[in-house]
Amino acid sequence: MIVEALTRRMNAHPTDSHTMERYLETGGYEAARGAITKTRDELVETVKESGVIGRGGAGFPAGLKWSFLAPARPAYLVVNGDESEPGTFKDRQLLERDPHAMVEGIIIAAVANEVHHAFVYIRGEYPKPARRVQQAVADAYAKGFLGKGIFGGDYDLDVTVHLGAGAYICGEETALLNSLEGRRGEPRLKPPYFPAAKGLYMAPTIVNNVETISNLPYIFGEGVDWYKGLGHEVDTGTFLMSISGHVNKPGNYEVVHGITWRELIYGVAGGIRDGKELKAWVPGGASAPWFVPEEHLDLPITKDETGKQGSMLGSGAVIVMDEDTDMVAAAERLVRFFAEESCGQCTPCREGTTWLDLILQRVLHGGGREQDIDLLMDVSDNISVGLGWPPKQTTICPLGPSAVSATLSLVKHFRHEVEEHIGRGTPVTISGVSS
Amino acid sequence: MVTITIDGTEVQVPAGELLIKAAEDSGTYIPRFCWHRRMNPVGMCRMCLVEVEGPRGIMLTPSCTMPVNDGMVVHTKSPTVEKAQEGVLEFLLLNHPLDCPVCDKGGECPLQDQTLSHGPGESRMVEEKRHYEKPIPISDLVLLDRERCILCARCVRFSEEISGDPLIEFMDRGNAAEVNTFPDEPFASYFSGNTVQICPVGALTASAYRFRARPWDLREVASVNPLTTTGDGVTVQASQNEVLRFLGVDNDATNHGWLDDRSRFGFEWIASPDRLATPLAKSGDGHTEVSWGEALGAAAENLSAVIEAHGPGAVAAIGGARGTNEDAYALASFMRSSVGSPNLDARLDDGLGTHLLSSLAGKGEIGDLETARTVLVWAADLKEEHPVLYLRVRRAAQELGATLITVHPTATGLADRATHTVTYRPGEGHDLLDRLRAGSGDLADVRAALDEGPVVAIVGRTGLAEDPALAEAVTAFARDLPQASVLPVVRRANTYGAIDMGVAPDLLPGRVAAGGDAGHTGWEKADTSVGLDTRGILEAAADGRVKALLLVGADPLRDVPDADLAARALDAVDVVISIDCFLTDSTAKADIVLPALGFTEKEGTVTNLEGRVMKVNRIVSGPGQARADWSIIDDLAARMGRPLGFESAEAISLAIAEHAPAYGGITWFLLDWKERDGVVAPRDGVEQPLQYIPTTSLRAVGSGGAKRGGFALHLGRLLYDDAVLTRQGASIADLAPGAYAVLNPTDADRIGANGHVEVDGHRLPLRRDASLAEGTVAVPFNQPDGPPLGGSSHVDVAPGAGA
Amino acid sequence: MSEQQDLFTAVANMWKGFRVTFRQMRKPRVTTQYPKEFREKPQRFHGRHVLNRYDDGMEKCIGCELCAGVCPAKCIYVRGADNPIDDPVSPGERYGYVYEINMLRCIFCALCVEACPTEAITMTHLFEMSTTNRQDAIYTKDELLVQPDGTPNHMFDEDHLADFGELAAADGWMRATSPQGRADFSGVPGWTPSAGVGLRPAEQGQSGTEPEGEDA
Amino acid sequence: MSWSEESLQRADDILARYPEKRSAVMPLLYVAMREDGYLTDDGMRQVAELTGVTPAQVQSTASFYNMYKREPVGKYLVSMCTSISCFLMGADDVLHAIEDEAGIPAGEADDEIGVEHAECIGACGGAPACLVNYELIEGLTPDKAKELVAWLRSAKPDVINADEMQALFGGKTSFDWGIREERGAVGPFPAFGPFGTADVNTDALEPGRST
Repeated sequence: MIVEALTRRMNAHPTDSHTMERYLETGGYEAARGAITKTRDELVETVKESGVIGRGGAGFPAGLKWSFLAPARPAYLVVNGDESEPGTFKDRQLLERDPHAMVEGIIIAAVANEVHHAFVYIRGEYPKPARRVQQAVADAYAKGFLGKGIFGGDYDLDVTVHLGAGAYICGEETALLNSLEGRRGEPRLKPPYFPAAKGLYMAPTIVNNVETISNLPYIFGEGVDWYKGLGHEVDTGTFLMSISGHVNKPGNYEVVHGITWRELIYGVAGGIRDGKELKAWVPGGASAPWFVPEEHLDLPITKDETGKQGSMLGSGAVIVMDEDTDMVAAAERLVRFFAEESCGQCTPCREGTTWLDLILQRVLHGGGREQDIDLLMDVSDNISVGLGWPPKQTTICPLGPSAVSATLSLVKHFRHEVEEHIGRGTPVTISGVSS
Repeated sequence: MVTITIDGTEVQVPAGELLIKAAEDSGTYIPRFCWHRRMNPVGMCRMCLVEVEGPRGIMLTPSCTMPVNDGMVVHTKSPTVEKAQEGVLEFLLLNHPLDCPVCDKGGECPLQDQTLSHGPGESRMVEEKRHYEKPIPISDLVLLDRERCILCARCVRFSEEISGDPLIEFMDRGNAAEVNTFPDEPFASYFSGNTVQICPVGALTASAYRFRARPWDLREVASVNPLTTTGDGVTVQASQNEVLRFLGVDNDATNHGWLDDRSRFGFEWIASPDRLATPLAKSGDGHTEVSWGEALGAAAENLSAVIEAHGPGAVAAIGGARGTNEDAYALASFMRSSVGSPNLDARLDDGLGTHLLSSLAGKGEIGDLETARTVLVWAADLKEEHPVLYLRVRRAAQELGATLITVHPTATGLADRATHTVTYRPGEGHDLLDRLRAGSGDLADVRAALDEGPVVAIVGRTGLAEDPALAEAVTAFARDLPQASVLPVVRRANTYGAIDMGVAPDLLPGRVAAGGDAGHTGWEKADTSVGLDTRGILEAAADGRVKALLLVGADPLRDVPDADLAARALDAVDVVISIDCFLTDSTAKADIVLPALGFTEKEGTVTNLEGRVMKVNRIVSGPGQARADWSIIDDLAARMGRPLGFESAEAISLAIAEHAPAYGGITWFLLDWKERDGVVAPRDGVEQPLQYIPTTSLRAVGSGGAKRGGFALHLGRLLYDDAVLTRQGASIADLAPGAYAVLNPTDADRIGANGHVEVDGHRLPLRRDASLAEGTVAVPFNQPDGPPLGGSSHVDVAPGAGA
Repeated sequence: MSEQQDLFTAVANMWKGFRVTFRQMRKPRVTTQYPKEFREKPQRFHGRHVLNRYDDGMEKCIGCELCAGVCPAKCIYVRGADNPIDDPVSPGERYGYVYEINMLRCIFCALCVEACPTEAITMTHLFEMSTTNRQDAIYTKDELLVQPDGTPNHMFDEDHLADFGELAAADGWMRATSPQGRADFSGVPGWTPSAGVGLRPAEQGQSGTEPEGEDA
Repeated sequence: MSWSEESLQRADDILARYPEKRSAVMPLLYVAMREDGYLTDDGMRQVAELTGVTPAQVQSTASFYNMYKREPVGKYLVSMCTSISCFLMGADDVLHAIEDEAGIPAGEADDEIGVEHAECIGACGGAPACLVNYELIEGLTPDKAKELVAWLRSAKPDVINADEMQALFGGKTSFDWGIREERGAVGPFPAFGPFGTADVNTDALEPGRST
């Protein structure tokens, strides 16, 4: 079920898909050239019609997002390349291997939203992808695709590539804007700071994921019908899914939604390594509640179905764990990530995630107590009120409430493992889990 | 107004108001740590979660970020809310040290209180708490204990949003986040004390109050800040008959709860060991302690002798602005009735005309800044002289979006928020005003902005070397701007009250022009002619025309810009009688020194720069035998055989209400019980006899000083200087930076100055400021070891010897 | 009602009224030759206060004024001060700089003992506190503070009266009262002044068992 | 306190890219790190001066992000990912191997090498992975990791090149690379256009800029 739309150029030209020459040769920048002749309404309508949903994790329709942009100008376009969710590495491939698709997408999105200055925010740990993008931007300037009067017309567009510095929370769009303004990457209050109304420099701002933007040249180049024909009836287009963990063939795969998890894990990803049994997997990035084979393996991968099962596809990162995995250790590692990446604004997230991590560490190191399971659940409840999915957001951003997913999944599906750890009562080593 | 339902009760609240504020104002207190009604919400602490019924069901929402909508149904005490509050408190307490017994906040701590009312019974955390180094001093006045910090961002927001000194910031991230300053960059804000007051835990504490008392042994009384003219509401707290703390009170009309650090920590002079406690009489080079009877008898005898020998006009009084209005009224009565001399002045040759200050027609109020579209500040640097007014102007520009124009010889503390920063060379103000009026050249934008009303103009002398007539001209110009509201400002506290009470050569109590034919009621036997102002008195004294000088809380040797003149005057007069709290340079020359009570030691009223009359109250008893000014003056008058017959301060206040027309109806009862924020005189329906309308034709009437050199002098004041009340406050005494000279870098290079310059022969450290006009030198007034430059408008500047 | 009945009632009533008296007559006399002899006082007797020290000689009082705040007779005056860093008087930042109790006002209710977060103030069996002037009835910190060996100061007018041997058994009850007021929490320090400082084991628990650390 | 001409020139270039000066704080902090090897107080003061904010605000921003190192981290910073995917594939063993070989516990540094554990670095498909001066190596094993550290200590490369390291010490990758790159990092900060590698000529970039 692997398809080639976004990835066809890089697959066909493994050594030079990132160059301007190759991009132009394979039909590059034609979509953008066509787009600048159209009106804002036409462009936004096309995107709406294509049904492309944001690939950043929240899954909000991109066209709808554009149509919310406040009329005030200047407005800004920010491409979110701060891909930091554990398990996710799809944007790295796009940035590294096909930067021109994103640049072309930026031109289309900018024209559609009457934006004259776009920013690409790339996470700090991605200097190589950032270099590729910077080169692509420079080449585009040289060709007159960016800068004053793009494509020989009278539309001006500047692109600034901005490198982050190591903060997962900057993937949250308002935190990203703060970061871009040179401040701490702390999410802003919504209301009143919806980016579409008060974003970068308090001006209307569109924030789109790299993959979303990279889809645009294909939508405008090949047509909406082609694009919609590719995908599942609701989740149109193709999706890059990053599969990692205990599978034989980890990597990024371009798939259409609607295939089952079994097909993905045992087909596309080549099954569990060393012929082991599948124990659980994370269906959509570190903040998604876990799936277990007996309940979920034959479910189709769609946004709706995953949501119904109390999880999410998110950024499309699948982390697979085999039978030998110590689930308490795995959960602790996920919780630790959120504890370290919490921005520190909201009390429940700042204090709660760290406490959860401390409790899990204590349990792992043999200091567990009987009441710790209840304590874990109650602390989780205090961070994510009601423990529902999607979590009720009582904090400024969703990081805190989604940080408890791993703990909840652990207690829900693998309570006996926690009890075992507690019962053991002596320190155990947490390394070498993969053996 | 919209209707919302809070816990089953329907209430009417203003549309668009934040839920937490609307609930509080209608009687439901929602617990909170980060939200503060004078700052923008951040929604960080999550303590104020409430349940709101909405289209998507009941949502748990922070009430500090939720504006009210019509028909909103809110639950603040449901089980879900209580569970959430308990959870948040448990999280906050995870790493909060339980050192409440030693913490200065213990007993008045919102975290303690809310833990008791909303928190969990006990901790479930068995892991070790986070530890940081215990209190680290982050400035001369403030200590930071990061273990106690709950990251509510109040201090961070205050410094960024309110005071504009973002020197304290969040550092690090997540669980390691803390507030801190940059290494070696102290939290040197003029407003740092406010962060101590609004800190909801004991993370920020004041060194002046550290371990001095616990909240439960403090008594407190409402009063008014005695060190500024803005009339800032304060709570004075004392224990064991010693004032220990000033807290800002949220007075909507004036200070919004804020105080500057000089006012907040400056109370220490009250308990200074140097306070005068017994009357003193001159004996040889020093003084000896005498009884009140001896002192007053000698004073009365001396004054009577001078009156007999040289006539009443040979007696003059300087000062009176440091006391209450009642003290000032007693002084004015004494001088004009008992002595019969019109020579009295509360100003120390540092201010503006008394008519302009007290009786300007159409004078504005501080509250006008809330609705102003344009704010013109042509006065001294507000940050240095009127810190709270500075905060209000800053708010107008930053939060309310007013266009701010500052006119000053240099860029001021408001420069970062000013839309237009106009600078000029001292002495060329009149030309600038002409160009501004015409809107010529680069001032066209400024002029256009001034045509956008409502305009609030804050007018004063930019420096002590400047022509006082300029402010009159600026006022005349500003009055004609659309919907203009003009505030003439001077620095010394209660100057407005003293002038209103007639401690002025050309005004009688209650804003009545002196010298007119209309007799002042109750003052039929008094001399109501126009007398000499402070400069005139000092000149007359130096010439031998004035023989007896009464100094009432005045130190002319330091406070009058022309220190030479003051020295000559004090040396020349026969009799100097001083009523003061301290033995100052001038008081040391007095024949008789009478110890006076200070603020917090007596009751009375004061008047702020708007003309707002406010009540000050007593909480401590004062040192030794010190007495209130009015009582001393009353006794003195009686011993001279010309009794005034004042029986108490309250009796004087009733006399004021009767005989001072503009103060009609303003009684202590009114201020104590009905108008706690004070009331602007005159009250509605009361007529103010003098309505002063300044004219622009006044030009070069007076002069800031003699032209003695090639550099125009800008003599501005700083917040911390060498004034006696600052000098006597242990915490703030060392904060005065000392004298220095500022030159434009071009000038500095031209004369080859480096490191130091000599200004009229006085060697001063050199600072460079490109915003200062060429050909100008700026020197702060009255700094420790500062040079006496006050008599000049122009000085000589030469490169200083050595680097 | 007959006269006989009246008489009977009168005698019966008289018997009732003298019942206590008659009963006492049968009991042995207990006059103690105080001050030559001392009577054993109840364990929870409220005598005069002492200010305690830690084993290392540091004062337990941190000058928090909670005792002064809770005192219904307002007889305690405390002032705290910054602990000298090089020669600390007590653990943590603050110590009791002034500590005075006016024994003329004290009602010996022991609320100060209940309020004390560090078990610094406790009560002894000492009750002989006669003085010859009012000033001497104000006990200062020097007088209240125990000696380095943990025994109370010998006040000049107590010396020939007090039974110091009795003290060892006396104030243990109060000293054992854990900060939280619950036996379960004995051994759990109620507060930590700063990292590492003052985190020493509390006194033996009310239940008489050794502190068990974090198990609560 | 003053920066080199080159750094000031880079600062000017960076400031020109943003509509508001404060936005340049983050890239300028990298310039400051390049100038001193790590982020010094003086470096932050210089950034504050260039962007017109207070040093406290600069430090506030700098301390929020993991990659601004306010303590020296040596010439080569080895950031071993120990997040979930790498953890599942044995990253903790690799980290211990690195610590053993370097003789430094994670979070510390000597003059040459700094070791830290990192949260997800986006190389989950090639787990376990690590960054040396933010240049990626995927498919590490404990033994290969030891060789890597030994190589850093002995070869002392001036420029850290990802392709070179991947060929020497790496294994499985997240996706096929194919595209070779000569450039690399010269210090413990990301090698990116305006503030990173020595061989990127920023003048050649963006010739038609209108801002």
